[in-house]
Amino acid sequence: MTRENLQKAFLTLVLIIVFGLPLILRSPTYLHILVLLYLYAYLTTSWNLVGGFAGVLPLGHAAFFGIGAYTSTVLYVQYGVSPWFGMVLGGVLASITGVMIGLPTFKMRGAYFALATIAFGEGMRVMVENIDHLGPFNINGPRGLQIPPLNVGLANLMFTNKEPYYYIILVMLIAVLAVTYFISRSRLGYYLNAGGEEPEAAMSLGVNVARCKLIAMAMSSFLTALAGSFYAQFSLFIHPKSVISLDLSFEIAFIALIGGRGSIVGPVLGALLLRPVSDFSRIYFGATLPGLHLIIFGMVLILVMIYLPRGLQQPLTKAYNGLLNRLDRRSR
Amino acid sequence: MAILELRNLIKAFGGLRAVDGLSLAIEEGQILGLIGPNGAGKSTAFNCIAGVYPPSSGEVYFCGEKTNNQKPWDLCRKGLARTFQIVKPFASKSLLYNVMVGSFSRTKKRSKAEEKALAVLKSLHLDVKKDMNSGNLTIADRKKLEIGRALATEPRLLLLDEVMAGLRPTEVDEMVAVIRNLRDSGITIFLIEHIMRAIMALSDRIVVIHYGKKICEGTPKEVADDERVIKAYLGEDYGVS
Amino acid sequence: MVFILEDTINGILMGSIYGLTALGLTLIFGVLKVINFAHGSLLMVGMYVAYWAVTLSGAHPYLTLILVIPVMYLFGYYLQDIVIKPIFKAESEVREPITVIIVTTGVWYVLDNLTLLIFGPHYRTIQENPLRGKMLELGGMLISVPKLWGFSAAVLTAAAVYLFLQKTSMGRAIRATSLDREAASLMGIKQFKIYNIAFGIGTATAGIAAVTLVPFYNVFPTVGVLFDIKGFIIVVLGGLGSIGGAILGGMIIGVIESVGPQFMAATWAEGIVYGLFLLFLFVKPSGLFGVRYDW
Amino acid sequence: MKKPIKEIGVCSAVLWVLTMALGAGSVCLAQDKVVKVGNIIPLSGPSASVGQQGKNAREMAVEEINAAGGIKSLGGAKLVMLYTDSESKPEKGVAEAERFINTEKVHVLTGCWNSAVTYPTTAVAERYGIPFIVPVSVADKITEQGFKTVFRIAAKDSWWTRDQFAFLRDMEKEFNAKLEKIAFVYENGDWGKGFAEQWKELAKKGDYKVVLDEPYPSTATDLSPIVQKIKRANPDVLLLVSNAADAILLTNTLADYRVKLKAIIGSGGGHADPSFLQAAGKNAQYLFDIVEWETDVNKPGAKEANEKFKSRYGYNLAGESVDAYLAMYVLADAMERAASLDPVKIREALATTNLGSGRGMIVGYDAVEFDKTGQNKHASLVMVQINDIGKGMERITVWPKNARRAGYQPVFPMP
Repeated sequence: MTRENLQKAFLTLVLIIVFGLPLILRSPTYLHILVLLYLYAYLTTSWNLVGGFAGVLPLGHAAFFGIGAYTSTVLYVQYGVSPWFGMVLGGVLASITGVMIGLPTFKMRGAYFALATIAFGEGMRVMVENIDHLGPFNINGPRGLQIPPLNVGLANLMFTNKEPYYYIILVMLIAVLAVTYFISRSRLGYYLNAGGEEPEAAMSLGVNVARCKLIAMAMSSFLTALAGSFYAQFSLFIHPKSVISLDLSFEIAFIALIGGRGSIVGPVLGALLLRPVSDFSRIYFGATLPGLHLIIFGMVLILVMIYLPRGLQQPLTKAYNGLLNRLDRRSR
Repeated sequence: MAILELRNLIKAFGGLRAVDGLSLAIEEGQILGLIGPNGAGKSTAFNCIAGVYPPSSGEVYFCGEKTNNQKPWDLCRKGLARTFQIVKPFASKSLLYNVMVGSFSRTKKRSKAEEKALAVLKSLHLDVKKDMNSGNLTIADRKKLEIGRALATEPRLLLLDEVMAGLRPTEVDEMVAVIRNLRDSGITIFLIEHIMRAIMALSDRIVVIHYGKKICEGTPKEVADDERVIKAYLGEDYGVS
Repeated sequence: MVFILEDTINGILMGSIYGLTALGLTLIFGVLKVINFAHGSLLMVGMYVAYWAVTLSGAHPYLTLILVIPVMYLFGYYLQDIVIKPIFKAESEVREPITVIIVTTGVWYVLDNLTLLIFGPHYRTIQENPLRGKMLELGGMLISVPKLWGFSAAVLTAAAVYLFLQKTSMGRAIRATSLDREAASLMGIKQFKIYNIAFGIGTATAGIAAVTLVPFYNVFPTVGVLFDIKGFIIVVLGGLGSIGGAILGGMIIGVIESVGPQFMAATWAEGIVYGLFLLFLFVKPSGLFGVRYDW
Repeated sequence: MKKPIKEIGVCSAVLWVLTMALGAGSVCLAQDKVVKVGNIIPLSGPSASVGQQGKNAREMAVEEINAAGGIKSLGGAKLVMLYTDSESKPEKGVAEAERFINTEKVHVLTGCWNSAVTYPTTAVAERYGIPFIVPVSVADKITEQGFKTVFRIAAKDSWWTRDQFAFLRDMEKEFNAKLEKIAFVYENGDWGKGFAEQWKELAKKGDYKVVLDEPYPSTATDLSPIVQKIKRANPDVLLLVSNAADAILLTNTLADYRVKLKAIIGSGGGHADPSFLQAAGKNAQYLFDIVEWETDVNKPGAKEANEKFKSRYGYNLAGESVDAYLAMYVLADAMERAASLDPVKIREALATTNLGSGRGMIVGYDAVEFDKTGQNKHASLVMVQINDIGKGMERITVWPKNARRAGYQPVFPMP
């Protein structure tokens, strides 16, 4: 087998496994954990368009997640509009917000940008917590919104089993990975990377850096909002402190940096490490000593960054390449 | 027709006039050298031409069009390319990647951009290193890469900002040859340089500036004999280095 | 009118304490060029140190500064030396190593939860201390005495740090490193030693802030988080890296928080702070005293 | 440019390993007959204090129940407690509920204190038909979602607010003082907003004049602006909903600014936190607080239970912890009658609960009995006053009058 075929075979194998997983893994607990894992991988991949390729560190993506969650929920609960439609509308709204916030902030450098986006996210949360009614829409301030679990079905993006959620988020994840893959190979991808690394050089080479970043921001916020709507339908309860939280914005950035910023598999790898660490340390240690699981989580962050500052992606890609090479050689 | 013309260009930062009433013109196909002591305002003039910042007053004409407030990326599409005094490679990316960023300014298609970039790398004898990380290059190769990226945008006018600084003598010779080739291929070149040997050998005409003002202009020979120039460079012995 | 004045004074006093909590943040940013997300947790650690020092010794809270400042300095010094320095070494060519943000966040999680583990979730205040509940009456206005002390501590600390940076050779070395770390190391300044010291000083100022808070504020494991976001806003408002800017930025936030609620719900005043912050970023992103393009 | 494909390959390799690990973990072990109880409570983060109290109380109750022979109708089956940390986050609560039900196969769930966590977790339990006992989470909505498996021990917020006003009326009568102006100050969350909405109605009915209606962020670092607002509105009565940190800060700041009020009435939570009395000290004197339970309640066994609790954990039982304590006895009683581990049977047994005696019944009311919505019908509240009658600051029951501590004369209005 040639190298290329090996890779194709590998990819096919992975796809078979992830699609077949629910058939073997019947436990809703693990499906639930996996759905959240994919959700975070999806969110981080979307974030990566700005945070990875465009070389800035946005720490307010929870705001877009919240826009998506609130838009679809308000429309569905109060007007009976299908969450699929609310999802798209939320995406568009988030996109507009993203561009509006990107216009002034992309001029800023590093730390300022990070802090500005934190303020944007937190400001959004405070707004939602202060507003009970936004025109005809009841967003219920700090008390959050519940989605009554009636009318189960694909049209309402609501199911009693975990499997449909699993497949929907899996397809979303694969789609967003594909989008990132194609963008990374397109002119936009090159321009984003160039503008992120050396903006002045990029500009002299014909790159309108600000515009590229805005395009990336529009896409990233759109995709993030879709996940917000999905999450709302998955958990059936949203409130400002959970969907527009700083914790969420931070966790997305953690996953990206732990996995490897700007690489395509980075977010997936980061989610594969951090989500289980977070879930299983809570499960095993959460009740024994208070806070121990968060200490473990913090230690993992510190240690990975000290020993692998470029993220997990680097050594794993190397190992994978080594493996492919060996297989390749042996088959010849 | 002059491809680039500056008329009474002034750029002030606060009270300091970095460029003070500079006028000059470059004919198509020429090599124009810009020299002057450190802090004379050479790079500032380049930045004004390339659209990094707008001039405080005066005019910049590129191909007969006033381009005072145009942005660098627009100027690039019109055929103006540049290099930076301090090289700015996209350090985490390969050489090919770096050059492709430039060639994407003429095409949207990846395959075409790649083809063009490979051709440029080949012309600079960098094709063997195309997959190397540009952060790991020697200084000479980095400078060449800067030129390569600029060339990939298919410029009519190329601004070269000290592409020979820090090179060894043999590397300087190589670079001089590269620049001559570029001119022969029809690209107009405007260069800032400190290495007198190179600039004397290359330039058709030379402009000397000091404290942002033009103090002398002429052929290399005329400039080298000018008293004001020698004064401005007090202590700097041309021909050496 | 007297109300507004009273609220403004309270805002300035409380705000200067916010400024003091943010002083270390801005100093560390100025030198290391990284945002220290663990700063709130360092403040929390300082509060626990001060709390126990006062409770066990029964001394005047401000007397415990003798203990708190060196302890916090050493804590910061070695935290940077052991945990953060390796990142700088690994990412030496990056100007603003973003990975440090993750590491400091990790430190935040570890410190907060370690405190929870050791001291439990209880809320503590120092019952018997000479500052507690003291109010100054001034023409019908009530002014909090512990906050007045805090204000003085904030101004004095800022002045001391400023003078230290301007007048001493160590201060000059720190400033040189903050301007250009390559050039500074060429001149024989040990970059990482400077980082340790700057981090130590930043942590020590958090300790001073902790001492000013302890007489009238609760101590509990997550107390740092409350001051964290506020600190970020303050340092950007004042200009990242600016000592005076931090105090002034703190005062602005303090006044908005104090006067704002008299005209609207307090929850909206919180929103105003973020709004103003974003507005400020758009209009003058370098902050009140920041350098325009350097940071 | 085959790199991205390569990268995808890498990620899938890791995914594969991980799923294998997960699969291995999900193998269940056969066990003796036990009743598994999953408890989802905040053990870290801002609500860690309440979570810890709840955990301690549950532990004490379960130890007692197991020591007394467990569930006899199930052959002496022991109650086995599983705890998990919600971190006060709904998404963690939901994930843990899923895990408890599907992987740990718990028979009953309890939790979650934060209403925002309780809503979605009870929904999970409802979907699987697993009984869910809510010791404390006061939002009315929790038992009004039409869920069949949710049972709440604590009173709901409309009862809390109702009793706060009833108390006020009674005190006015008793002490012949008419209070008119009333102010509401509450944390800007589900809990505070819920209370405030009902206060507004009750104030209108009771003919009180609302002079201030002020939510505040419970993350506030300085509450003097709020206190100034209270002072300037000059109310007679101040009604509060606060978490622990802000309750302490607010009480101290009120004292600092010498705000003179005729009555301050808390709503449990932060005001009932064991740290509150220690941290607020003298400043808390004369403050009224509504709670489910107090140490001086006139009920056999209450004193002993509190002594035992205090010697073990260093602080008194409070409303929150007593509800958790009682919840375990309610569960034991239901299990005894269900004589089965079938969730349907347990649910039925819980629905027909009428627990009037036993070690757990140290609450002020006579019995635990659930109405159709799963709300404990008899849950009642008492009003305490914080005062020093010679043994330092303590909480003294003053209302209803028949529960008032013998010999104590409430101080009303505040001097």
